Amino acid sequence: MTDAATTMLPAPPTGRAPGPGPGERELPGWLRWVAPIVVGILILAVWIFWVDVLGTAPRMLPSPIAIAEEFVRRFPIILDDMKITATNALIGLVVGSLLALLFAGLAAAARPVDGMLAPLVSALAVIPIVAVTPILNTMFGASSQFGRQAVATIAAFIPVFVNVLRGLRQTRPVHRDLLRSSAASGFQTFRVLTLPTALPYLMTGLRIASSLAVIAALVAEYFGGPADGIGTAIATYAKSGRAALAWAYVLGGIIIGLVFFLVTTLLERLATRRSPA
Amino acid sequence: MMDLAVHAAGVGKVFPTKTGEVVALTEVDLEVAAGEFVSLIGPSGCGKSTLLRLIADLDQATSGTLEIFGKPAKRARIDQDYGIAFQQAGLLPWRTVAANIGLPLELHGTSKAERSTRIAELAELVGLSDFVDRYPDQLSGGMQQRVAIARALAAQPRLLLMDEPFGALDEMTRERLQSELTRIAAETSAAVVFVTHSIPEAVFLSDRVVVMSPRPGRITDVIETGLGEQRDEALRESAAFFDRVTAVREALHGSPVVRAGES
Amino acid sequence: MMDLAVHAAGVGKVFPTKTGEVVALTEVDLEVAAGEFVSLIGPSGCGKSTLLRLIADLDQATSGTLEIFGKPAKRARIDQDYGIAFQQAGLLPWRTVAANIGLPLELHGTSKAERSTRIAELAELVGLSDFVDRYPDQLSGGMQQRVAIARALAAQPRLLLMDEPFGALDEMTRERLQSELTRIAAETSAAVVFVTHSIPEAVFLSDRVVVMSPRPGRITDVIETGLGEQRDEALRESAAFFDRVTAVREALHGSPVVRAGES
Amino acid sequence: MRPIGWSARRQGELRGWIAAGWGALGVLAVLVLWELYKFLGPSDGFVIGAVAGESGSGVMILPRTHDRAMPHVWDMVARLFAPTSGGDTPPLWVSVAGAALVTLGIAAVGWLIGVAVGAVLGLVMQRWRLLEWGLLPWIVVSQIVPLIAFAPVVNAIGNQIDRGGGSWPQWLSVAVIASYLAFFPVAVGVLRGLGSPDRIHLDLMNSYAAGYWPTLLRLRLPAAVPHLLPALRLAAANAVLGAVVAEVSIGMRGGIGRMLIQLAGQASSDPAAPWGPTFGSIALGLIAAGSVALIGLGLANYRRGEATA
Amino acid sequence: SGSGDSGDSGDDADFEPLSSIKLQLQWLPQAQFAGYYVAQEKGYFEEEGFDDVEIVPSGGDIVPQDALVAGDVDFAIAWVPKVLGTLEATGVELTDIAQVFQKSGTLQVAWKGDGITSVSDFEGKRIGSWGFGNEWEIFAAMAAEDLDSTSVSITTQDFSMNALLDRDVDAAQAMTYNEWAQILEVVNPETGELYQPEDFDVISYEETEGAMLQDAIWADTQRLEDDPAYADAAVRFLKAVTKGWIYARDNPEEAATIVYDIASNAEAAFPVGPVHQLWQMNEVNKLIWTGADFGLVDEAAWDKTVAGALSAKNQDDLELITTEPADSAYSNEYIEKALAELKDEGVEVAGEYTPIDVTLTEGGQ
Ligand SMILES: Nc1ncnc2c1ncn2[C@@H]1O[C@H](COP(=O)(O)OP(=O)(O)OP(=O)(O)O)[C@@H](O)[C@H]1O
Ligand SMILES: Nc1ncnc2c1ncn2[C@@H]1O[C@H](COP(=O)(O)OP(=O)(O)OP(=O)(O)O)[C@@H](O)[C@H]1O
Ligand SMILES: [Mg+2]
Ligand SMILES: [Mg+2]
Repeated sequence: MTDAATTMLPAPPTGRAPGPGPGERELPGWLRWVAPIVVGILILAVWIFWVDVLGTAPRMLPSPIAIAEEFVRRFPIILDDMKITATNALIGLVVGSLLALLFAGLAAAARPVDGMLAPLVSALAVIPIVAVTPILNTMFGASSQFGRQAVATIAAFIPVFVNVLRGLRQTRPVHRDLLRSSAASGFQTFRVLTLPTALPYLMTGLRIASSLAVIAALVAEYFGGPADGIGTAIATYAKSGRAALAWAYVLGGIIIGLVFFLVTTLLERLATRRSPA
Repeated sequence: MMDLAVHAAGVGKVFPTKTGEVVALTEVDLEVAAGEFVSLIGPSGCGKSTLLRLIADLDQATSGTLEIFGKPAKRARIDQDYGIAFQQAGLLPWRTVAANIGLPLELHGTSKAERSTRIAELAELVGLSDFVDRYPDQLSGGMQQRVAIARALAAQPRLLLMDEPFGALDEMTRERLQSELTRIAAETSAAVVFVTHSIPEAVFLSDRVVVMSPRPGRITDVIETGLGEQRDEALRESAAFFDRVTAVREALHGSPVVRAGES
Repeated sequence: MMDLAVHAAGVGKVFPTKTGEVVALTEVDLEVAAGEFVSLIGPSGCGKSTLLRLIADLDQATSGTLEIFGKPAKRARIDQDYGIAFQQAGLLPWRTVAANIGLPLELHGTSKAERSTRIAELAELVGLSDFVDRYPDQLSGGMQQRVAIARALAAQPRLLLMDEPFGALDEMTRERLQSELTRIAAETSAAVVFVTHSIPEAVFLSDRVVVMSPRPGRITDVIETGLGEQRDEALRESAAFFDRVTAVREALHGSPVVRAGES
Repeated sequence: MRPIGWSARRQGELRGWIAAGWGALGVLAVLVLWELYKFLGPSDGFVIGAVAGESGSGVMILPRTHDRAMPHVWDMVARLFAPTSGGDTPPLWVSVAGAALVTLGIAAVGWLIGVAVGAVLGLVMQRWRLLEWGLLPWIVVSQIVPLIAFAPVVNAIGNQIDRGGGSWPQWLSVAVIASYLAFFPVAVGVLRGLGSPDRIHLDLMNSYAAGYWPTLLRLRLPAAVPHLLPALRLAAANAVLGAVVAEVSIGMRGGIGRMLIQLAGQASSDPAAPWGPTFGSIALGLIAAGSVALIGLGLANYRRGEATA
Repeated sequence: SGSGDSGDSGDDADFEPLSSIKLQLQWLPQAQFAGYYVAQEKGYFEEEGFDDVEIVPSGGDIVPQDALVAGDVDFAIAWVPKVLGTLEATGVELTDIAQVFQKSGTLQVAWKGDGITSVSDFEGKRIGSWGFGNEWEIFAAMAAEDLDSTSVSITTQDFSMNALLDRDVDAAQAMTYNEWAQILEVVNPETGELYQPEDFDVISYEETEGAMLQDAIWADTQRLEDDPAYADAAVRFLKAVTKGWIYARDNPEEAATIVYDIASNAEAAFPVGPVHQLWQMNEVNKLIWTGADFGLVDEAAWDKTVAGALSAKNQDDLELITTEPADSAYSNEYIEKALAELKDEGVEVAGEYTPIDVTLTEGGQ
């Protein structure tokens, strides 16, 4: 159950042209925060209407109110499981990103490495967690968190690798000419040109990897390892009719994912303040 | 031969495109002595930029031989024998004006203190002292080009390659920079290969003006200006100057023209 | 008042930056009559591009009023009252030369047949007939700029805004295009606002030359050339022409200068 | 102006072959490493910090190499030609291929739905920044909801519709779940891609008073191509992954997802068996992503601006 | 009322008899569900007046009792403790109308010599379980020994038995009819032969306080009351199913083959090989045919299940249920009626099963 395990975005380092174009009104900054909240309230309202008023929603989709109640009531045990899953995801994110940086650097430096890695990375990107987790658990032991951390590592590796490799190749011809004409060494070119150009891509990769690491760590729990963590709990309670409790755990998972996402988004913001024009 | 800054013999460059090959340069023979100032002039698309890129070892010639200070172009590039200013400014957008100017120095390990005096000097020279902390996207087109010029001068190279560096500058700034450039070239006895579209500019600056022609790009004429060392305001009004301008114009247009007072 | 192509009154433009505000323009009053040819000249960074962008409604003035053909700039933009050529060519990299030139026509629903005759005409005009099927990255800098000029002329607008369009062109091409531009402007009785750094060019082309000054960007002088309708090679050598060139140079440099023969 | 040798086409072809060669070498290297490690590595792995008498304690730093953990490559291959479930069932590779085709078909439908939904979302978010601000965070959140919570809901809704007279086959639920993963990269890719044109080009279109649609058609879409292609490719890979998961999750018959879990159930006694559908699903993902990548070949002109090292 | 022989059902009824129904299994097609597939294959459903019986296998996340509550299916096979959990958590009403498996088939398997021979030995050990609601017997048995989830570490087993084979867990959960066979289909690297039962210590939950009732046929309580056609269909359905299971008892080889064929052909599933299916058939028969009438809910076993469910606490320290289930949670009414009609037709509905000898092969092929 790989979910978005290999989703990666076509790296958007620069995003929009700064400021609104002609004809586009400048929106007040507070809307940035209010808009998602309003949409969130709308979603909740429709959900509540569907579940509590119409009553036609499937049984496994409880009312958000019930979910919130369960979440508050069971918060201590949910928190314990959140810590486990979050730790696994964090380890996966860090290790996966470091490996991705290393390999992307190698691939960018040497075409043969790039050529050799290409099919392997593509394959890794499409291998379902349901297939890979049992394999890892058998190879590395099912009683530790290792399998989950490894799955999260793979999930994080892919988008970071792809984005960084792409970023490492985004340098503009005129800039490459400049560095070349300055006889800059390979390392200097990397430090002065390649790295600053790739940095926004790295950050984008990290941002994507953050949510993927969380979902991968969570989903891997379905397929073995210690009976703890958010994923184990979701499976357990979804199957024993405790939909609200299961969804309360889902909420816990979403919170972990959001925290990861917000932190990496913040990092990305910092890194892309001035990106290639 | 060690006195030659640039020695090109039978240099040609062909670009392959989907619709066939484009011959950008054929049979270019060019010698630029150390300390000599040579301008390249010619209609748009005649291969001036291409030739400059070959000299800078940013592209490889498809035929002929090319030596810079007696060594292969690649060696010269690695030895940092030249500084270059491109037709587009090519500033690094995440660096301030000062950091852009200082880039070559940084790359060659100049100490920080030395670097900042030099940056201040160069910013002064191109009239951007007030803008050193700005980022490129906050500059006008001409300002960006001036930063690129300062950057090319930073490392005080023995050979300067400049591709229409003054194209987007107003007359006053342009004249000031022309004077500065000749002064700097003379002081550091650097050779300069200078691409321009302005005949008076080419004549004013150069020891020799190389006239090029397109389709295929080649050298059609070389005009010695013989105007001596003195490059000052008086020269701009001398008869010898007008004479040379006319000569270049004729070489360029292929027929005698007598005219003055326009760019 | 309906005769005015451009009517700017007290126009100002301030850019907010992190390090404080940059006053790019203050108190600009400018009137361009329909069919009139006006050049903007001034040192780098004096706000020429900015003023052009305000007229084109690509930026909004922070103060003052601006009317194009008696209507707000936005309305004029929507009515397609002007054509513009930017300081950088700005060609769409995925379109051939022909498709780039034809873009405005395509957007205004010109029929395919009509479009291709017009494209052929314009490519001929800028001397790129052999290059219509090329992509921008296969062109030299000057060629790209010529494509952009052809594109600006394509829809035969009542007002032409041109930002240093001839900056990267060689003298011959430049002179030919100057003549063509005046002819086209006269034939279609289009008004032209033309940014340039070349004083002779400004004088040769314009009915009036507007001289600007930086920090803050403002208009310091307006010089009527009064050279009449005839814009030909003879004019370039007339005394009246030299006289005007000197007048503009003095206005620009703030002191009397007498000189000729350089750009 | 990058340096190009010989004829552009010839060189492109050559580069393709060289890339394929290196790729094959990479795959080969993994197989060799696998066997080499299997040969050299400790059968029961290497654990540090194990507490005597306590199962599963410590951290395993070298994986196990015995046949259940790491079957020989040739065993995996041989297994492909043995009957899937014993008896006179067809060879494993035939079953894998058949199941993969079923999943591929469903994934294709999921991909189409996902691309349609993602494109519309990306389009409106790009058009109205307020919508971007309002929707994007939730689109991101949507991807953190694990499918186990969500797949049964889709299945139940499908069943509701089916009972209510509408026709809703089970594979449609799988396709919808697959599209849930596929729409995400498309939405984000479209949003970013449509926002990617250079300022000067936007100015140009503005100067032509080109309205939203002409600008979209002539500028934003072409400029978005470099963003769209990877997004579509990712969507294809995700659609396959989603279809596999959804099959497992809602118990649809015939596809490779179900095959995966069923053969994984025999991993102890028949360790090479699960590798069949595992390779099958990888091949499936690669085929899906690869066929979308073919679209890119026709759009090379729209990628002229891209700089490749 | 009037469901008798095929064809004349509904003479005196004021309802249109159901002829099309769906049965939700709780896992993929295998001999565990042989009775239903045999009934289908042998035409027993048609004999009872059904034109169309769809047997719906379950996948990972489809919960049979949820599908039943949602109305996706008419009857469902599910373990009693899992349904009890759902009943309390959601407040819906379902009725166990036939207890197919009379005994628990769950084992906990440990290596011989590790000293894990009873649940009380779990303390401090690493215990494998599949989770997903299959773990309640373990917790109930532990509760009876005063152990809780803090005194053992629970590990989620994946689909295979590798966790035990690699000693990642000290004792692994296994069903007699499935995973237990799987271990015995593995070659012991030390002997070069298959592992033998003697290599392991096996705890059977049937013999512990944690024993719980497993495969049962569930129906919608409210619908049984309100819809006479449904109640009638339930009886007819049970009759067909009983006949199916009787056939499977008397012809285990053929029944195993029927399931294996249907699974690998019609269901496009990928069951473990034929030998494994035969083993499974053999073991399942042992759980069903204990000498008593088929399908009756044994009150003592039921009460034991409820008591276990009340006492068990999982790793999150949550209970499965906190109050006794409603009386409607099981009813022998329908199975008794079905059995009575079958007896009238001369069918022998009780009996013991005489196990056959099944020799496992590597991989169960
Ligand atoms: N990458 C390329 N692919 C194909 N043709 C090219 C490429 N680069 C340059 N050319 C062609 O080579 C010729 C010379 O180009 P070059 O840029 O050297 O001209 P130039 O003399 O610098 O012109 P300008 O004064 O307009 O800058 C032109 O015809 C151009 O179309
Ligand atoms: N986006 C911006 N942010 C901040 N300052 C800006 C911005 N755009 C322009 N400026 C400033 O406004 C002033 C005028 O710029 P403008 O581009 O109009 O000059 P110009 O007259 O066109 O010069 P040039 O001849 O060099 O092109 C300059 O000082 C420039 O630094
Ligand atoms: Mg050039
Ligand atoms: Mg400008």
